Amino acid sequence: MNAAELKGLLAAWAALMNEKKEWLIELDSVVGDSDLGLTMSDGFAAAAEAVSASDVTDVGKLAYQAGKAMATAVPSTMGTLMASGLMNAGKQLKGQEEAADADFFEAWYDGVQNRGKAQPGEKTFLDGMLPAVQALKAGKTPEETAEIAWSAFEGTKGMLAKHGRMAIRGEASRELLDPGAAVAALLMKGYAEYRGKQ
Amino acid sequence: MNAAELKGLLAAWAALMNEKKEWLIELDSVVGDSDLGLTMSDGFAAAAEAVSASDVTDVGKLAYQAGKAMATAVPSTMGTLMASGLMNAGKQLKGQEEAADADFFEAWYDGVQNRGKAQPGEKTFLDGMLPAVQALKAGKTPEETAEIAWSAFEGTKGMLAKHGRMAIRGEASRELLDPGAAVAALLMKGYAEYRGKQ
Amino acid sequence: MKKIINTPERFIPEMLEGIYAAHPDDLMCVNGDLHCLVTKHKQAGKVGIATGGGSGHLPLFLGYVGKGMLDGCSIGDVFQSPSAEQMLAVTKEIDQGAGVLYIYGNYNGDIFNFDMAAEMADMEEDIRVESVVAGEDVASAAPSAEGEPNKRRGVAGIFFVYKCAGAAAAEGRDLDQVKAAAEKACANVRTMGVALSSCTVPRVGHPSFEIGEDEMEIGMGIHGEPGIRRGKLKTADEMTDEMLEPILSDIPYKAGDEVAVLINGLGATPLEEQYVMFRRVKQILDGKGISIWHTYVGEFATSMEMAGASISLLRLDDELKGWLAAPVDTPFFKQFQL
Amino acid sequence: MKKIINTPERFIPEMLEGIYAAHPDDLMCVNGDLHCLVTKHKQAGKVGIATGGGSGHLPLFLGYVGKGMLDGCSIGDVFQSPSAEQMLAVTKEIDQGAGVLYIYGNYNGDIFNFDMAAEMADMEEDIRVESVVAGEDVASAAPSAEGEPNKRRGVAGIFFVYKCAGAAAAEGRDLDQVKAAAEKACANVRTMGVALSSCTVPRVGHPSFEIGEDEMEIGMGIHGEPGIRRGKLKTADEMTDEMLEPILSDIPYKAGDEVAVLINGLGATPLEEQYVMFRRVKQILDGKGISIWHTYVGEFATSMEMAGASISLLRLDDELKGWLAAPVDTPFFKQFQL
Ligand SMILES: Nc1ncnc2c1ncn2[C@@H]1O[C@H](COP(=O)(O)OP(=O)(O)O)[C@@H](O)[C@H]1O
Ligand SMILES: Nc1ncnc2c1ncn2[C@@H]1O[C@H](COP(=O)(O)OP(=O)(O)O)[C@@H](O)[C@H]1O
Ligand SMILES: [Mg+2]
Ligand SMILES: [Mg+2]
Ligand SMILES: [Mg+2]
Ligand SMILES: [Mg+2]
Repeated sequence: MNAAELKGLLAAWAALMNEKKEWLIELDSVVGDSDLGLTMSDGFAAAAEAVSASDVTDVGKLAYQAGKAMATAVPSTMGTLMASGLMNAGKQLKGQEEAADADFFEAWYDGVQNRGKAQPGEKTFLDGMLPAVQALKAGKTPEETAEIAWSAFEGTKGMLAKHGRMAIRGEASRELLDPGAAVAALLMKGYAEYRGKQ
Repeated sequence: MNAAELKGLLAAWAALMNEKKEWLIELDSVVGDSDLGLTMSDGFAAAAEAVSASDVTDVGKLAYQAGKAMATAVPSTMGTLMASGLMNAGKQLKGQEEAADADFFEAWYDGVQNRGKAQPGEKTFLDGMLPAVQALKAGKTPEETAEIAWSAFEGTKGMLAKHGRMAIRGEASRELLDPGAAVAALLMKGYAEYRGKQ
Repeated sequence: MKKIINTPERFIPEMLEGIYAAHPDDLMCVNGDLHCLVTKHKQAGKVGIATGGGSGHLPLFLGYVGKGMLDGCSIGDVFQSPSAEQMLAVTKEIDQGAGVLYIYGNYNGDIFNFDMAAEMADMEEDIRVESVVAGEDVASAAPSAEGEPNKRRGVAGIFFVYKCAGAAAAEGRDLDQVKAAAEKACANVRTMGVALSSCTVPRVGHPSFEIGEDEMEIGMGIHGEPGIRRGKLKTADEMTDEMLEPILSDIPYKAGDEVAVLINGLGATPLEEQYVMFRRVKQILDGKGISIWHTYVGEFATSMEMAGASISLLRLDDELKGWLAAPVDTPFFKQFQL
Repeated sequence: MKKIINTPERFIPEMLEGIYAAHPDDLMCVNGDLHCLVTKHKQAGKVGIATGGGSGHLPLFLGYVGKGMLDGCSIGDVFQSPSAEQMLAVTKEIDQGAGVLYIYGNYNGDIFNFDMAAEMADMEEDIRVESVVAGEDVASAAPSAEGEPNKRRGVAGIFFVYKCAGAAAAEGRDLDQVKAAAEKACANVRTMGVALSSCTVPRVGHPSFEIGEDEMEIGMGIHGEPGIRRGKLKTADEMTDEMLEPILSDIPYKAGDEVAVLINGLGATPLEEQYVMFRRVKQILDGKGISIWHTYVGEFATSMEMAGASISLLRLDDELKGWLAAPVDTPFFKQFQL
């Protein structure tokens, strides 16, 4: 992944989050405050916009800038977590003009995990993202990875929520899909589509 | 009127106000806060109770005591006005063991007028009471006086209210009967019945 | 009726028990009657100031009893006057030989009882009492002609009257001067309110009036007395414009004048909304060259859980500014020297 | 939705414009961003204290910025965290070289953003930042095991945390000591609330939750988070009993202990009712031999126009009493030396 590709990816994610806005709102409305569709479409739009005209070639610097823009635009739970992911990717990849996709997403995952202190299995974004990162590390294609992320998102049904508003539901949370994991699935879907079009 | 008769009268009024409680509430509820039935029955009960066991023979002192008891028991508009009437009768008749009925009710009227600063024709208690006081002064019987007071009460329909809650209605107040004037009519009715029974 | 109460009958006595229990160093009652509340901080030789009125308006009336403001308050049942005897008990307790000033709102029951109490204080106790009746709600009546009695209701603006008289008394002024301070505040304060919802008197058990889900009433009184106009709920700016205009045209204002502003929440309206309203007041006054010397925002005179707010303006001169600036310390209202 | 607003989108910016306009001598914003609010009264060399959180809780959070309490506050949209960048701007503005303490409530969004801001302050600005997260709502989770993160929501009790840390900072203590003061307050404060009606987030336009005309919810959070039990509306005494019991059993209390009590109105509940509730708190504490050293009653942390109240108890020792007693002067909260 180079700087141009990262810009393209961010633009693709912004478009996808905008397209799936109502779906995310719907998912978040079941237990949350229904803002996830808005924060994700606004957040990725801000991130894409912030770097679109940049001529920085350092992938790390670019990711960091995109993350900061997202943090400023959407200080919600997921907004801040996604920003933390991008900013950590920025820190880890700083100085590189070309980075492995797997490293980029792993750093993203670590940034989110570090910020949110959740563990896999606690029904969060991490549960959609971790299997995807592992798949990429293991050499799966973007296409395959996206399918894995989607199944992982669907697999959050059954998990007991330990974080955020859903945790208040206790055992009743098990029957629900996690909206944050849906964002992980969308990230991978957007990534696969972007790579597929190249 | 001597002390014993004043005690008897107060007891008669207390009984009558209690009997007419719902009717007064009904009248007051049209524009007021519906408390008139309660304040008048509680107020006259307190006044009668305060002097019932007294062996004071000074009509004035007795009226004053009754008035103070009413003031303490029911500090509403009409409660305080009726108390002021009784207390002024007390001041005017102080030192007498026997007073003319007309003087007693005139002093009552003056006490109310002085406290409330209303003028006749402004749709208040005064409009029920003034014709009665004038009738007694002119030598009419208690029976005749009570009928005059009742007609005067009915005559408040048509008047424009200038005091209390009803005044807020402006011109719309004309079509209503004044609850305070109803109390004046009841006072005279109770008085006539008491004298009739003697 | 959704209230945190035990029974409607016990509402006011229990509220009062709570108040004395919460502020034992500052407040006490007279002769065991909870309805007669006085400050524990006596200032020898000071003119005493008493107020009183119905319950349901906290922090009005009793909340202004304390250092720098009032000395005592008699407390009635919800929206009902206390009795003259209770007022007299407070009067006797707070008199320091310099006489007592009554300051209260322009309502029939209160007037009759305070007048009776003043007579009793004079006749039975030889205490000199003067009275100032606050009535500044421009929506409630036209301005009274010279010599005519003021027909206007007293609402939140009475806060300024307490504040100025309280400061004058704390300075050691005599009864006539303290009365003059209160009258000066009355002459310069005007108020207008808006109600968005009703309150419920606990003993009555249903709302005092009906108002539609999309309606407001401009000029409504703090017991639900009808206002000037009922209409569709407007924006904050439109409401404020409609409230401020009659206030500004009731006494002559000119560019360069200074005012104190009081935005008062009626009970259920959040502080956030009160500040939105103040923002517009500031814009309008800026436009007219009237400068705001000090601003109070919050609940100063409520109607239990009524939604709505009122705006009061006090036109200032140096003397009024001096009184406003003085410190106050009551359990319900505190101000450091401005 | 009956609110005094212009449009839902302009609600918070206009509220903030109103606040700066009302208190121009005390408050200012940073870099023209209304959401970054700081005191104008800097105290050289003092540890800076910042808070922040969503709007809709006035006087929480920004209302505690002023002399003797906090130095700055970043302000989010209704019930939404402000951004880390805004927190950083406040941090930079209030740092006097002695470092900055963040005190805020235990909510996901706030935690993530404050943590990010603390990292930025350290990395980008070389400002030492420490954080204390208040979470004292006993209804929201079981007490956390040793070493486990606290899962409880922060509600009105954060007032005591601000008060103690603010006093310690004003005394000139260093960052570690001010943090220790805040932590000590956190360790000793517990809260429980009851909601009688919902509030409405302006942009959402309908009530946040449904609750029957004769229902209450014990333990509900200040954004409408579910509580412990929904049931028929009970008497004030029964409600209070049900709220106080879990507070008193959460940390060990014994006869002779001293506490400060905070009765907090959620928005639409009149002061009168809050005092009825306090009366019962006093009875219960008297019965257990726990003495009340100081009482606060009023609105300290609201949910806009939600009806309901919360009770917070702070268990005291001499050090905490000293901090509580110190004077405070902010536009929203004032206290003379106790
Ligand atoms: N500690 C955490 N770590 C990772 N993801 C989390 C964490 N807490 C919550 N989330 C994710 O955030 C999602 C909700 O995000 P969002 O709607 O922005 O929350 P809110 O509106 O409550 O601020 C959840 O579905 C969950 O996947
Ligand atoms: N100034 C006054 N002088 C004489 N009577 C008055 C005066 N003001 C009001 N009233 C009488 O009081 C009556 C209402 O009494 P009440 O129900 O006790 O009033 P409230 O409940 O408003 O205190 C009116 O019907 C009127 O007759
Ligand atoms: Mg959400
Ligand atoms: Mg959110
Ligand atoms: Mg009545
Ligand atoms: Mg009445």
